[in-house]
Amino acid sequence: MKFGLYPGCSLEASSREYLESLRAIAPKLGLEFEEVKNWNCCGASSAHAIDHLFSVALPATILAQAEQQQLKDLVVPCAACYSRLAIAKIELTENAKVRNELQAKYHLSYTGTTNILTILDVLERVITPEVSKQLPKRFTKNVVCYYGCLLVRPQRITNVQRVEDPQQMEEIVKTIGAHPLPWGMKTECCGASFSITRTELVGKLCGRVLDDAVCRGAEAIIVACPMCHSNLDMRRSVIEHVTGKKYTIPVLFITQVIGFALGLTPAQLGMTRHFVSTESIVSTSV
Amino acid sequence: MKEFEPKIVAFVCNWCTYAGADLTGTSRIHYAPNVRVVRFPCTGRIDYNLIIKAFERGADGVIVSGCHPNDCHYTSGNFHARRRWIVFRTLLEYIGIDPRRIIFSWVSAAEGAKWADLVNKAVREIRELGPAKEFINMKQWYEFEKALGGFRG
Amino acid sequence: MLQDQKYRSTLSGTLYSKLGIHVERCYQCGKCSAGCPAASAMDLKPSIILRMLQVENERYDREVLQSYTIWLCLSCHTCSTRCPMEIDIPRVMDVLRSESLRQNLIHPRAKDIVAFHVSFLNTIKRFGRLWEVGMIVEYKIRTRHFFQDVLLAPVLFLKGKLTVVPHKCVSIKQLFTWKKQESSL
Amino acid sequence: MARIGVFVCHCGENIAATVDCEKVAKACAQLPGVAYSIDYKYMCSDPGQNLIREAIKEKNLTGVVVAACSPRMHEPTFRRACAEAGLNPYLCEMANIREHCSWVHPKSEETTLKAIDIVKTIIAKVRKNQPLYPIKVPVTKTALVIGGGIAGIQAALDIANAGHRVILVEKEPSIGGHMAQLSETFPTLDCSQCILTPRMVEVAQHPSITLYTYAEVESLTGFIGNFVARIRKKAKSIDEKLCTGCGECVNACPIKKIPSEFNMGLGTRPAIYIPFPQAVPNKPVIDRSRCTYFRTGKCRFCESKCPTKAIRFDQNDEVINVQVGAVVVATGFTVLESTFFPEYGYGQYKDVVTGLQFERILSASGPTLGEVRRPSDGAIPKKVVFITCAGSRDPAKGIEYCSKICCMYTAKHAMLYKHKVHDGQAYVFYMDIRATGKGYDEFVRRAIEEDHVKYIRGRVSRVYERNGKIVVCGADTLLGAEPVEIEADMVVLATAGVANPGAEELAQALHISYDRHRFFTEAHPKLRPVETNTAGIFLAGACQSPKDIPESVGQASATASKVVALFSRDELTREPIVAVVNRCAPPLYSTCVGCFMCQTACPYSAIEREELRTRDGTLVKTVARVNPGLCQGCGTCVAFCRSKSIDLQGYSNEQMYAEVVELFAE
Ligand SMILES: Cc1cc2nc3c(=O)[nH]c(=O)nc-3n(C[C@H](O)[C@H](O)[C@H](O)COP(=O)(O)OP(=O)(O)OC[C@H]3O[C@@H](n4cnc5c(N)ncnc54)[C@H](O)[C@@H]3O)c2cc1C
Ligand SMILES: Cc1cc2nc3c(=O)[nH]c(=O)nc-3n(C[C@H](O)[C@H](O)[C@H](O)COP(=O)(O)OP(=O)(O)OC[C@H]3O[C@@H](n4cnc5c(N)ncnc54)[C@H](O)[C@@H]3O)c2cc1C
Ligand code: SF4
Ligand code: SF4
Ligand code: SF4
Ligand code: SF4
Ligand code: SF4
Ligand code: SF4
Ligand code: SF4
Ligand code: SF4
Repeated sequence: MKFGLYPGCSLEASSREYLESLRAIAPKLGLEFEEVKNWNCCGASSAHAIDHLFSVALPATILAQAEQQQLKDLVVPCAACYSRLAIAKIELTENAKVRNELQAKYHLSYTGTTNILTILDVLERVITPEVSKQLPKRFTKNVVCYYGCLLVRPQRITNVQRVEDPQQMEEIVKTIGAHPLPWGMKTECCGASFSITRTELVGKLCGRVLDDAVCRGAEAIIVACPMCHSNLDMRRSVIEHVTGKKYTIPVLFITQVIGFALGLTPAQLGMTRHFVSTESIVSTSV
Repeated sequence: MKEFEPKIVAFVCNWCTYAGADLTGTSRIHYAPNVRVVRFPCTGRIDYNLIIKAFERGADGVIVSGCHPNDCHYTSGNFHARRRWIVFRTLLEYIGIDPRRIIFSWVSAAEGAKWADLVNKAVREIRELGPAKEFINMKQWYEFEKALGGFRG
Repeated sequence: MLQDQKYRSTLSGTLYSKLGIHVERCYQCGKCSAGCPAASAMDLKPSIILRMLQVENERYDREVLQSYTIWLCLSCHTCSTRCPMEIDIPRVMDVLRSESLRQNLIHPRAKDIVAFHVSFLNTIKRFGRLWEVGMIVEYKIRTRHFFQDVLLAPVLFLKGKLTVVPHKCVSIKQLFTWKKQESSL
Repeated sequence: MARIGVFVCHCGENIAATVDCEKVAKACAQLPGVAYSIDYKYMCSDPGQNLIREAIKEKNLTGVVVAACSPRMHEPTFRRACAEAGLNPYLCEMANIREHCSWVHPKSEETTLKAIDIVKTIIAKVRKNQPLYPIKVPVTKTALVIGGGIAGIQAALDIANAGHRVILVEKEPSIGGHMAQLSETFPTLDCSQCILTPRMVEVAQHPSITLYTYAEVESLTGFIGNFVARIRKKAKSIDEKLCTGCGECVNACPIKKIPSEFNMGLGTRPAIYIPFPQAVPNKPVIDRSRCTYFRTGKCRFCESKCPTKAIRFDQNDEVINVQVGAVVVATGFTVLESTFFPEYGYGQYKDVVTGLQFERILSASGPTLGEVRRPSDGAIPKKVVFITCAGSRDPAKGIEYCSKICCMYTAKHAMLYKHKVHDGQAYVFYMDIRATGKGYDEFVRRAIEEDHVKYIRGRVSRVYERNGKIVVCGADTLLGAEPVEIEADMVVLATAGVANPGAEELAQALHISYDRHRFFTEAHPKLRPVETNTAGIFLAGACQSPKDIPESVGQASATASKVVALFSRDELTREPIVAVVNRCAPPLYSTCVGCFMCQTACPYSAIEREELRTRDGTLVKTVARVNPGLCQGCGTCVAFCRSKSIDLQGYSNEQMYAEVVELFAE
C-alpha cells in the first residue's frame, strides 16, 4: 500500500526514532511512502498563536505540493502536524475567503483531493487479523494508550468516534497481543508546545498522566505523537521534580511496539534514543 | 397642489392584525385614512390573485399582515403565507408591479400602536412611489398561472 | 447606526463580524474553565474571558488583551469540545493573541512565550523548517534564559536528537515577504 | 335580487362625533341590492335590535349589514337577532366603522367617505353570502386514554367519575408510569407509592374503566366524537381470568438475571415477571424475547408450577377496534441514560447513575431496600456529587430546553441522601436553580440551609474513575471560575427529560403534531394548552414537555374537563366556517384536479381523498374532500388550490373578490 508522507520537523530531530521505527516497520507491512518534496514546517502552535491566515498558509503550501505529486493519501505521523494540515484543509475547502486570498497571493492551487491520515488510520488498515497471526513476537503487556489532544480534537476536524474515550489505538495494540487498560487520562493535554517555555506546567500535566497510568498497573504508555512523547519521556526529570515522585514507566511510539512484534531490535526502532529506559519492557516480552 | 393620496388595501387576519387595528381604535390612536381593511380568517387564506385583483382595480399599495410567527391562531397558516409570498414576490415584477408596493408585516392583537405606524409608513412609502400606473399585463399573468399547472375555473 | 459602529469596535464585535463567533452565546456555565488543563496557571479563567468580552467595554477589552491567559492557552480544544454552547474558545484565544500583539499589550510574564513563537517562526523563515538548535539559541538570546535546559542539550545531542546543521527548504520564503506587508487576520 | 338592510349605528357620540351617520345611511340606500337603510343611536340596545328584527320581517330582507363596532365585539349579538327574526344568521355581517374609522380619524368629510367605503365593501360581501348551517356531528361517549402514568390515571378516573366510559391503554405490563418508580416526592416528601397505589387500584376496580395493559394503539381514524382506534393487545402468555397472581410461576422461572426495567437495570427479574409488587394488574407476563421456551422450545417450568393452569404459551396478540369520541394522550417521557455523556464516561462507571436510578436506590422497595448503597460494591457512599442540567440546556447535545423537574428532584435527592447518610456530604453542581412552584424554593433552601448540601455554581467538565473514586472536575463560577475537583464515591446525573422512544410513531398514528424534540404540541401554548391541533385529541402530562406530578395531574384534570364538556352533548355543533371542495354535474364531477396541494397545506389534516365514480362504479378521478369534523376554517387550502376548486364558507372567493372590487367601484 502506497502513501504520501509528511514527516514534519520533529520527526527529523527530537523525535527521530518515531520516523525511524515507521520506516523500519514499513516494508514488513507492505507499506511504501513517498515523501512530500521540499516540504516546509507546518507552523505548529506558533503560527496560529500569532496569525491565523499565516497558520493556514504554511500547511497549504505543503498540501499544494502533495497534490502536485498526486499523493492521494497523505500520512502525517506527527499529531500536531496532522492537526494543522487537517484544519488547513477544512479552511481551504470551506472558507472561500481564505482560499481566494491564498490563491491570489501565492498561486496555491489546492483543490482538496488529498486525504490526510493519522498514523493510526494507516496502521488500522495494514494490521489485519492475518498479519497479526503471523507476527514473530507478541507484545503481551498491560499498556495504556495515550492520545493527547490533537489526535482527537477538535472532533469536527478529526471525525474521531467516542471523542472522550477513543478506541482506535486500543484496537491496534490488541492485535499484537497487548492488553490496553481503561484509564482516565487518555485524551488529557500533556502541555504540548509549552515544553520549552512552561516546563513546570508540562511537568504538572504529564505528572497526572503518568500517575494515572502507573496506578492502573500499566507497564508502558503508547503514544502516536512526538510532542506527547517528548513531554512524557524527555521531560521526565521535570515531571519528577514537580510531582516529587519517581516514574520508570517507558513511553513507546505505536510504531515501536509494532516493530517489536515484527521482530525488530530496539536499536532498529530507535528505542536507545529514549530518555527513559525501555529495557524492562523489551527484555521481559516474548 | 394637493399631495397624492394613495389607495391602499390591507389584507389582515381576524385573530391578530384585525384585533390589533381594533385596539388602535380603542386606544384612539389616529392614523392616515387611506387604508381599507379586508378581513380574512388567516393570512394563510390570502390568495395572491386577490392582491393582483386589487392592483388591477386601481390600488396603489397592499398591506398583508397577520399573526407573528408561532402565534398563528391556526398554528401554521402564516408560515404558508410567508412561503407563498417569497414565490409571489419574484413574479410581481414580471407582471409589472413594484414589489415595494406590497408591505408584509406582523401585527399582534396587542400592537395597536404598531398598526398605526404600519399604516402611516405604508402611506408614506407608497406616496413616494407615486400612483400605481404600471401596466399590469393580466393576460401574461393568467398565462403564467396556467403554466404553473392550474386552470381558472 | 452609531450603536452598530460602537459594536464593531469592540473585541466581541470583531469576533462576530470576522469569524461569526458569538460570545453572547456563552451562558457562563464554567465548563470550559473546569476542564482547562492550564486554568490553574491562568490569571483569568477562560469563562471569565468570555464574560469580559460580553460586557463590551474598553476597560475589559484591554484587560483581556493584557491577560496572561491568552498566552497560556494550549489550543488543546478541551473546552470547545465540551462547551454546551459550541463556542470555539481556542479560536477566540487566537484572535485575542494577534490583537494583543498588534496593540502591544502583551502580559509581562508572557514575553518569553511570545519570544518563543517569534524565534520559532524566524527559524522557519530562515530555513523553511524548524532547526531546534538555531531556534533555542535565538530564544535564549531573546529571553536571557541562558541556563534553562542546559543539562538537556548534551543528552539530546548524544541521543542524536539535535542536528547541528539545519535542514533547508526555501520554497516558502515568499510567504514571509508577503506577511510583512500585511499582517491581516 | 338581494334585499339588504343596512343599519348604521351612532354608538352615542362614539361614531357620530366624527362620521356623519345619516349621510352614510343615505349613501348606502343608493347601492344596488339595498332595500332598506337607516341610522340609529345604539344598535346593540334592545330597541336597536328590534329595529333589525322588524325590518327583516317587514322588508323581507335577505341580508343584513350592521355598520357599527368591530365584529369581534357584536357579531354574535346581531346574528342572534337576525336568527330570531327568521333570517339565516350567516347572512348578517358587520361593517366596522368605529374602531377602524370614527375612533382613528378626525371629524371630516374624508372620514365619512371612508365609513361609506367600509359599509360598501361589506354590502358587496353580503350580496354573495349564502345561508350556512351549523355542522352537527354525533358523539360517542367513550374516551380513550393512552398511557397509564399518573396523568393517564388521573384523566381516566376524572372522566369515569363523571359517568363516561374510558378505555385505558398502557404499553407496559402495569400502569403507574414513572411515578411508581419514585421514592418520595417533592415538595412535600410524601411517599410516591403511598399516594399512587390507591389510584392505580381504583382504576382497576372502576366499573367504567376498561384497562388494557401490555397493549398499544396502532392507529386512529375518524374525527372528533367519532374516532376508531385499533389496539394491539400483546400476548401476555397467561390467561388473566385464571391467574390469581400467586407468583409461583415467577419463582419457578430459572432465567433470573434479566435487568429489571422497573429498577432501571439496578436489579434483576425473571422471564415471567410482575414488574413490581404493587403492579396493577398484579399478574405476570412472559417476556418472550428472554423466555427459554420461546427461544429453544424447552422449559415450561412456570407452567408446571401454576396451580390454576393459567400459562398460555400459544396465546396470540389480539387486535381490537374500539369506537371512541375523544382521546387523551398521556404517554409521558423518559430520561437520557448516562451512556449519552462522553465527558461523564459514556456510562462506563457503575457509580455514575441517573436520577431515576437514584430514585430506585432511595426507594424502600428498591434493589437496596432503601439503603443508599452504590452499585459497584454496595458500599455506602460518603461523598455524593449531583450534576444538574446533564444534557439539558445543552445545544451542543441537541437539547436546548430546561427539563424543569431536575432542579427540584436533585434537591430532593441530596436531602434524602443526607437523611439516610448523616455523615455523608452531598454536592450539587448547578447552573441556575429553577424552583418556581409553590413551596419549591423553600424546599431547595431547606436542602442548603438545614441539610448542608453544598451547592456549587458551575458545570462539570469531566468525570472519571481513579483509585475507586469518581473524580469530578468542575469550577466554581462564583469564585472566578476556580477549578474544583471532588473525589466522590458516587455521582448522580440529573439527565434531561426527553420524549419517549416511540413518540414520533404514535403522533403519526394519531395525526397530532410534535416538536423537534418529539414532544407533542399543544394547540396554543397559552390558551389551549391541553388540546392538540386535532379536535377531540387532548394532551396530559409529560408527553407534552417534562413536568412534575402536580402539573401532570392538573393538566390531566383539565383534559378530563374538556372531554366531559365534549361528552355533555349528544351532538356537536360547529361553526360552518369550513372549506368545501366543489362538486358539479357529470362529466366534470368536480373541478378538483386531485393535486392535493391543499392536503399538504392543511394544518389540521382535514383533507381526505375521495374517489368519484360513475353510476356503474368506474373510477372517474380521485379528488379532495374536506372532513368538516376536522377543518378549523383557516382557508390556507383555498389559497393553495390553483384550480380554485376548494372554497371557504363565509370567506369564499366570490365574497372576497366582491369586497376588493367594490372598493374601487365608481
Ligand atoms: C428522577 C425523577 C424524579 C422525580 N421526582 C419527582 C418528585 O419528587 N415530585 C414530582 O412532582 N415529580 C417528580 N418527577 C416527575 C414525575 O415523574 C412526572 O411528573 C410524572 O411521572 C409524569 O407523569 P406522566 O403520566 O405524564 O408520564 P409517565 O410517568 O412517563 O407515564 C407515562 C405512561 O405511559 C406509558 N406509555 C408510553 N408510551 C405509550 C404508548 N405508546 N402506548 C401506551 N402507553 C404508553 C408508559 O409506559 C407510562 O406508563 C420526577 C421525575 C424523575 C425523572
Ligand atoms: C408583570 C407581569 C407580567 C406577566 N407576563 C406574563 C406573560 O408574558 N406570559 C404569561 O403567560 N403570564 C404572564 N403573567 C402572569 C399572568 O398575568 C397570570 O398568569 C394571569 O393573569 C393569571 O390569571 P388569573 O385569572 O389567575 O388571575 P388575575 O389575572 O389576577 O385575575 C383575577 C381576577 O379576579 C378578580 N377578583 C379578585 N378578587 C375578587 C373577589 N373577591 N371577587 C371577585 N373578583 C375578584 C380580579 O379583579 C381579577 O379580575 C405576568 C404577570 C405579571 C405580574
Ligand atoms: S463552556 Fe462555553 S458556555 Fe460555558 S462558560 Fe465556557 S464558553 Fe461559556
Ligand atoms: S484550548 Fe486553551 S482555553 Fe481551552 S481548554 Fe485548552 S488550554 Fe484551556
Ligand atoms: S353596536 Fe357597537 S357601535 Fe353600536 S352602540 Fe353597540 S357597541 Fe356601540
Ligand atoms: S418457560 Fe419461560 S417463563 Fe416459563 S419458567 Fe421457563 S424461561 Fe421462565
Ligand atoms: S402461577 Fe399461575 S396463577 Fe400464579 S401468578 Fe403465575 S400464572 Fe398466575
Ligand atoms: S430544571 Fe434545573 S437542572 Fe433541570 S434542566 Fe432546568 S435548570 Fe437544569
Ligand atoms: S388543491 Fe384544489 S385541485 Fe388540488 S386537490 Fe385540493 S381542491 Fe383539488
Ligand atoms: S380551511 Fe384550513 S383547516 Fe379547513 S381544510 Fe382548509 S386548510 Fe384545512
